[in-house]
Amino acid sequence: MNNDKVVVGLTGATVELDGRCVLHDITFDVHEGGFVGIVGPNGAGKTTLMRTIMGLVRVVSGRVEVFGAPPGGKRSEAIGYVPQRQSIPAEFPATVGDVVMMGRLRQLGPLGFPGRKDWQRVDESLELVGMQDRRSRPVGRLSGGEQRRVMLAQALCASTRLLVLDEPTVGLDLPAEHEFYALLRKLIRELTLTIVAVSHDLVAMAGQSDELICINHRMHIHGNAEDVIHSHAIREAYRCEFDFLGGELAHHETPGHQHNG
Amino acid sequence: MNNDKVVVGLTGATVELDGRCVLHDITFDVHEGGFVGIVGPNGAGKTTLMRTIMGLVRVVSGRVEVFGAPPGGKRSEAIGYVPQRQSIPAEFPATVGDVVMMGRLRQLGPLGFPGRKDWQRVDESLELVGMQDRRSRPVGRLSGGEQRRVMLAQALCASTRLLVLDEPTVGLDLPAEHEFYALLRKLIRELTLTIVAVSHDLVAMAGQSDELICINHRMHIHGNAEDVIHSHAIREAYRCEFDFLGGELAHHETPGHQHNG
Amino acid sequence: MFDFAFMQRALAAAVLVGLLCGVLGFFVVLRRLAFIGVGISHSAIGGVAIGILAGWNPLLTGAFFAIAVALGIAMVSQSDKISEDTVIGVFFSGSMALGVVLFSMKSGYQQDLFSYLFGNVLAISTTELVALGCISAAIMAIMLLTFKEHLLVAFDEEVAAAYGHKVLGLNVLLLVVLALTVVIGVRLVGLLLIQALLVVPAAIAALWALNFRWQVLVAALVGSLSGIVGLVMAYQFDIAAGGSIVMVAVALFFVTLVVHFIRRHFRVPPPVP
Amino acid sequence: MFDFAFMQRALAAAVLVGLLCGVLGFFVVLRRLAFIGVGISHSAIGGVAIGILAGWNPLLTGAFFAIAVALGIAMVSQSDKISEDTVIGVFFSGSMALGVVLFSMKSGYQQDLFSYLFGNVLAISTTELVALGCISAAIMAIMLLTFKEHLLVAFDEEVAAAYGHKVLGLNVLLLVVLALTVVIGVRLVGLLLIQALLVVPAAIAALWALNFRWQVLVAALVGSLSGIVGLVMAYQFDIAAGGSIVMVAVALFFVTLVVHFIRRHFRVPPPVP
Amino acid sequence: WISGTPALASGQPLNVVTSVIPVAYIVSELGGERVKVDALVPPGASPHTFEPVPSDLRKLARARQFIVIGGGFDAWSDKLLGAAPKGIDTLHLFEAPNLNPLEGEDDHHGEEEAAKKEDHHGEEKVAKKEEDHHGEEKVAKKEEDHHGEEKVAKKEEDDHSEEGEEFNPHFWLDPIRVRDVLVPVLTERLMAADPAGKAYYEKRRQDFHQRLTALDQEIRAELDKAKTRKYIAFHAAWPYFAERYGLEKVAVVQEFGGEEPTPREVANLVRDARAAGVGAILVEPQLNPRVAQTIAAEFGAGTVVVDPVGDPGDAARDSYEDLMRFNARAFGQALQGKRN
Ligand SMILES: Nc1ncnc2c1ncn2[C@@H]1O[C@H](COP(=O)(O)OP(=O)(O)OP(=O)(O)O)[C@@H](O)[C@H]1O
Ligand SMILES: Nc1ncnc2c1ncn2[C@@H]1O[C@H](COP(=O)(O)OP(=O)(O)OP(=O)(O)O)[C@@H](O)[C@H]1O
Ligand SMILES: [Mg+2]
Ligand SMILES: [Mg+2]
Ligand SMILES: [Zn+2]
Repeated sequence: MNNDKVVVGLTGATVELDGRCVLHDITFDVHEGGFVGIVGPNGAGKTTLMRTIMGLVRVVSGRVEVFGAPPGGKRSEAIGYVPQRQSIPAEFPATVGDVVMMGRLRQLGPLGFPGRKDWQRVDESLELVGMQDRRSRPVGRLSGGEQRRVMLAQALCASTRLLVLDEPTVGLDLPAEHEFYALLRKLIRELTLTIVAVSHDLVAMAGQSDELICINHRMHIHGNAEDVIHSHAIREAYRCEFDFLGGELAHHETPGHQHNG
Repeated sequence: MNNDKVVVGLTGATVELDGRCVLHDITFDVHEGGFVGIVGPNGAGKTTLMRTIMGLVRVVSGRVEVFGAPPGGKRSEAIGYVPQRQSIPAEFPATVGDVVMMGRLRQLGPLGFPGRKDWQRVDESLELVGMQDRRSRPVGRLSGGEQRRVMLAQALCASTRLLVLDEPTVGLDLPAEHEFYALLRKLIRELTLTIVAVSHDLVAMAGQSDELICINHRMHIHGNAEDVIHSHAIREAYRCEFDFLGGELAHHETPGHQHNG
Repeated sequence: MFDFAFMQRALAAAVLVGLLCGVLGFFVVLRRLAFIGVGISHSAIGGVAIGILAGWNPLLTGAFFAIAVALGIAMVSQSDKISEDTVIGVFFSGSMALGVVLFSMKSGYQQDLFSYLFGNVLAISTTELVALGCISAAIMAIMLLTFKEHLLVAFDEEVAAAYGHKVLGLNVLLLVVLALTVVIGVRLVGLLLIQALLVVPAAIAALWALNFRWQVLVAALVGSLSGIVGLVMAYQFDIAAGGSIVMVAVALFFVTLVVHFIRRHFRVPPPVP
Repeated sequence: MFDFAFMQRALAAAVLVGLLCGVLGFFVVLRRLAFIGVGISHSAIGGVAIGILAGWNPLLTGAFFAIAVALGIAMVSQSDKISEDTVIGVFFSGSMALGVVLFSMKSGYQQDLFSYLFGNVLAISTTELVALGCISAAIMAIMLLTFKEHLLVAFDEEVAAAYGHKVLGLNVLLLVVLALTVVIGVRLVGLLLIQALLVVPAAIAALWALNFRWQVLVAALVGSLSGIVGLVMAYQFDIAAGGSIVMVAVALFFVTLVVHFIRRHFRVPPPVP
Repeated sequence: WISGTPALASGQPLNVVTSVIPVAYIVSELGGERVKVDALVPPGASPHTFEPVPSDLRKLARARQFIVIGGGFDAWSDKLLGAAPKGIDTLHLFEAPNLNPLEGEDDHHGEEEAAKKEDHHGEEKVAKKEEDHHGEEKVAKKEEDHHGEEKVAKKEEDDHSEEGEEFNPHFWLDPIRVRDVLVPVLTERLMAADPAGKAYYEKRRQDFHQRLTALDQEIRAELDKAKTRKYIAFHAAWPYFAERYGLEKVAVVQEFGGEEPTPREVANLVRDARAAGVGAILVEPQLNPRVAQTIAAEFGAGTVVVDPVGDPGDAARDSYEDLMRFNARAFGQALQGKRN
């Protein structure tokens, strides 16, 4: 599934926010067609990592490259992005279709008028997330999960080469979540799409992704999903014990248990 | 665990938003010390149901009673509430402790100055969600999951009689989620707290709650969690097939599959 | 009534300004910049005072100052610590104070600083009308070309930046275009008209909760319609023209509000999805 | 310098207004109401015109009108279709237009409508000072008693309503208190001073990103300090007092901005957690 | 209590503050070296941007005499007066006997009100005399009530303020009214404040009286050369001047500075101007001429600058006589009619 082309590459990336070191010396590569899951406890810096890849925060040291160039540059390729926090104003005057189309703005012609092909793409994206019948509803009036799906469709509309997803399935109902993962697998297979995704659902992530990276400010482990989930390093990152038996997870406090102090 | 006192009672509640019928003829009671889970697909009206219980939307027909009175009334008792959508402005000038204290405002004296006891309560709430060491951090600068915990602590600080939780564990990491459910169980046991909670995590909900209610605009089923999860009604509400085997869930599309059209 | 050349010009100017402000007003209301008109026009006062003291053309220095202030607003509000309206408020206060202080240092009898800036829709000359037309056309073209980008920025700055749009650049563009419209418009047709037409028609459109295409269209139509009806009424009832135009727009706003209220409480389904 | 009675009174008024506006300004900046000062004061124009035409006291009708407008703003912006600033903008335009139209119907030589409303910090009389003191104290007391509730509403209206707070009531209270402060303050110390002190000190405080307790304190201190320094400078350099006070506050704002920028880019840890 | 004013220390000039420049011009003609006169507030300044500087207030604080137009015209000085020390002696020119202020431009307000006003003034004079015995405080209070902005809704005050708002304050633009009404009142006031200079003031009064008579003749001569008697002013500053020299107002662009004209007014103005063959609209340096220029262009005319107020910084307008000569020349130019 993986080939040698590096789509996202971080080398010793260190990020500070407000004088606080949030990410320290993060190094990993994502290869074309790869699906890398990022896990870690709350406040570990996962969102900050995604924002670094999108060029929304700068590293204070180290290097970040996306498609071989620093992110956020002029001619950088379109990346599909689903941010973690998203609150759509209840009165935003656009339909679901319009919002999904916004993901494609940079690919439109100079006058910015979407053609038939573009609308077709929007329809496809909406269908992939099961929202084709909501296309002309005002986006602000959707339920939380529905809005989440719209943002996914927007990301899919923006790029079929690289998706950066920050807790993409949060708020989705169970069938939708399963369909979404099935969709990602299909896209990776058919389009050699590359995916970096954050999730708290360790079980789902382990089942879906090729590689898992566990961080808590610094990288604790990077490797095959199965290995990671049973490694000691993940316990260290979360500072507690897991028990993955038959997909069920039991949680035992370790002595001196404390979250990412 | 249940006794006969009805804490939340809905009788034929029907809600319209923007001329669209979102909830139709919802009837159920929540007894003191009960833990009722609400499930349903995206856009089913779960959030609307929670907002109805909190008195934030009015029913067009039917009746809603909380502690024997219509919600939102003058002397209605404090209810802990965690809304689904919450975006805390990044620059909101209050610490985590201040925000948690805001849940207790109505219980403070006429001058609104919190006493030692109130701060103690805040500390307790924060400890319950594992955020005691973040108490004096500005709330806008927390990660998504950390903010979620703060809102939980606020709800716990507001009331120890009734909590209304809209996807409370979304964005929490696994240990935090488990601790949170353990906490709820403890509160129900010790304080006869009553809980109404929405979640997409059918497995967790079935494991934690006494009763499950499955809605998709109207009520599809209400009963014992085990029964509900294996009933035909839940498949009907979601319009697809589930397969709960060992906690894992497989999803098969049924012919004519379509989400809550 | 329209056989007077000044009435013809006033009509043309009102319709033009109504169209232009309708389009820009959509973003003004969406981005909560309702006081950009008052803010920018009053900010020009500092520049006017400098111009008078230095013996330059106060109109030019005022306009430069206003555009510099717009750039400053875009820069300062980039840090998300304080919102755009607060930054506008600070610049507004600062520029006015500068104007007042500089002016208090000059002795002798002077025109009021504001009189340099304020115009009247009845007093527009043919040259000015042509200039207004050209500038309106240029601004409309710019805004229509970058409309979707501006909409995305209004939707979510973070997502816009992630998709590689120059958020700062777009914000600068919007504020400079607004500043230009305000300084020129205030000079030609008066503050009251510009400020009102930037807010009221777009607010009416927002009340209908329509898609942005309809909102822009409704705002532009309401703006120019108010211009026509207001001018006719001003002539008929012998009242001030600018005030009359604004009153028509505000009356439409309250009618919309009542309709909106009735629709809500008697649950008539909305007209447009 | 302070042996002149007018300077003593100006000093007292500036400090009082600085304190009051600092406290209220915190909410003005937090809730994005930066133009409430300009909006409310100009909205009073409609009332002034009615007063003059009806032969009533224009000041009283103006003040009533301003408070009615504040109530209207609270009511209309309750529907979340349009934001508060837009509603203020509509009322601002409507009232000004009403004033202009009514006034154009009256013939004969008239004062400028605004001159009824605007005052000056150097011209405050002892009675007015006492009145200002009493009203400031009352408003401060009200705001401090309901401070936390207002903060919760600013944090999240939905959560506030869920916890049983009367969100509409609190919004009405805030706007009416602001309207009172503005109409009285503008009359006594002038629009420039009130508008600036409602925004600039609170914006400075917000730039420090402090806890709300510190923000309110810093805003109140910066407000009154600007008053003292500004007055001394006005006397020393013989420049307009209101302008000078505002200039001091705005200068402090830019100093803060530079410090903020340096701190960001050279990563000095923040002073207060 | 005027007589109670303490005598001047020798060698120190009498400090007089006036609200507007032209009154200061007149006072300085009368006071000469014995009086130091300052004008305080430029009328027409927008309350948005006008602010006095501390030295203005200092002047007011040191002044013995404060001379304002009154009647709500110089609202700014009224407001400042509230801050002035209580001992200051204020003169409201608009209450001067025999002033016969014109009732705005509005004819149908008629004599009824004029009569009312006379009554009212009569009353007030009596009241003033009484007050002499009751000391300063009551006077100050009374004055403030009347003309300050704190118009307590007393019946009498209402009555007064309403009428006050309608009179036209530009009576200084008629040299004969100045000679016969203002000069005596002002001289009397100076004499009362500075009894030691009585003879000095009397001499200057007589001198100025003669010069004003000559000025009147000069203006008359200038205007007699004009082709028409019809003029269009920018704002309603010239009714006294017009009445004196037999001019006829066609229209004004703005009733007062800053007011927005209605379309009908502009249309009528254009129509009347065409019919009357008016060649120029009079504009004023204190008001933005743009509206007038556009309207003048509408009927093919130009604009001519007149100045109702004066400017101490401009040698052509730095005394009352120069100012009036400047205006007479400007009117003469404007009344040449249309050059066809
Ligand atoms: N303000 C509103 N006006 C009109 N329709 C609305 C409004 N809010 C929600 N809706 C619609 O009502 C339905 C129910 O919304 P609700 O938010 O209650 O769903 P939900 O069950 O909470 O979904 P989710 O699981 O995605 O959060 C949805 O179809 C949504 O589009
Ligand atoms: N703008 C900011 N300024 C200062 N600190 C910040 C800022 N944003 C986030 N942080 C801090 O940086 C750390 C990492 O935040 P981040 O949002 O990346 O966490 P996360 O791993 O995404 O957590 P979660 O799972 O809860 O979403 C947290 O401790 C947070 O408090
Ligand atoms: Mg995150
Ligand atoms: Mg929901
Ligand atoms: Zn203004």
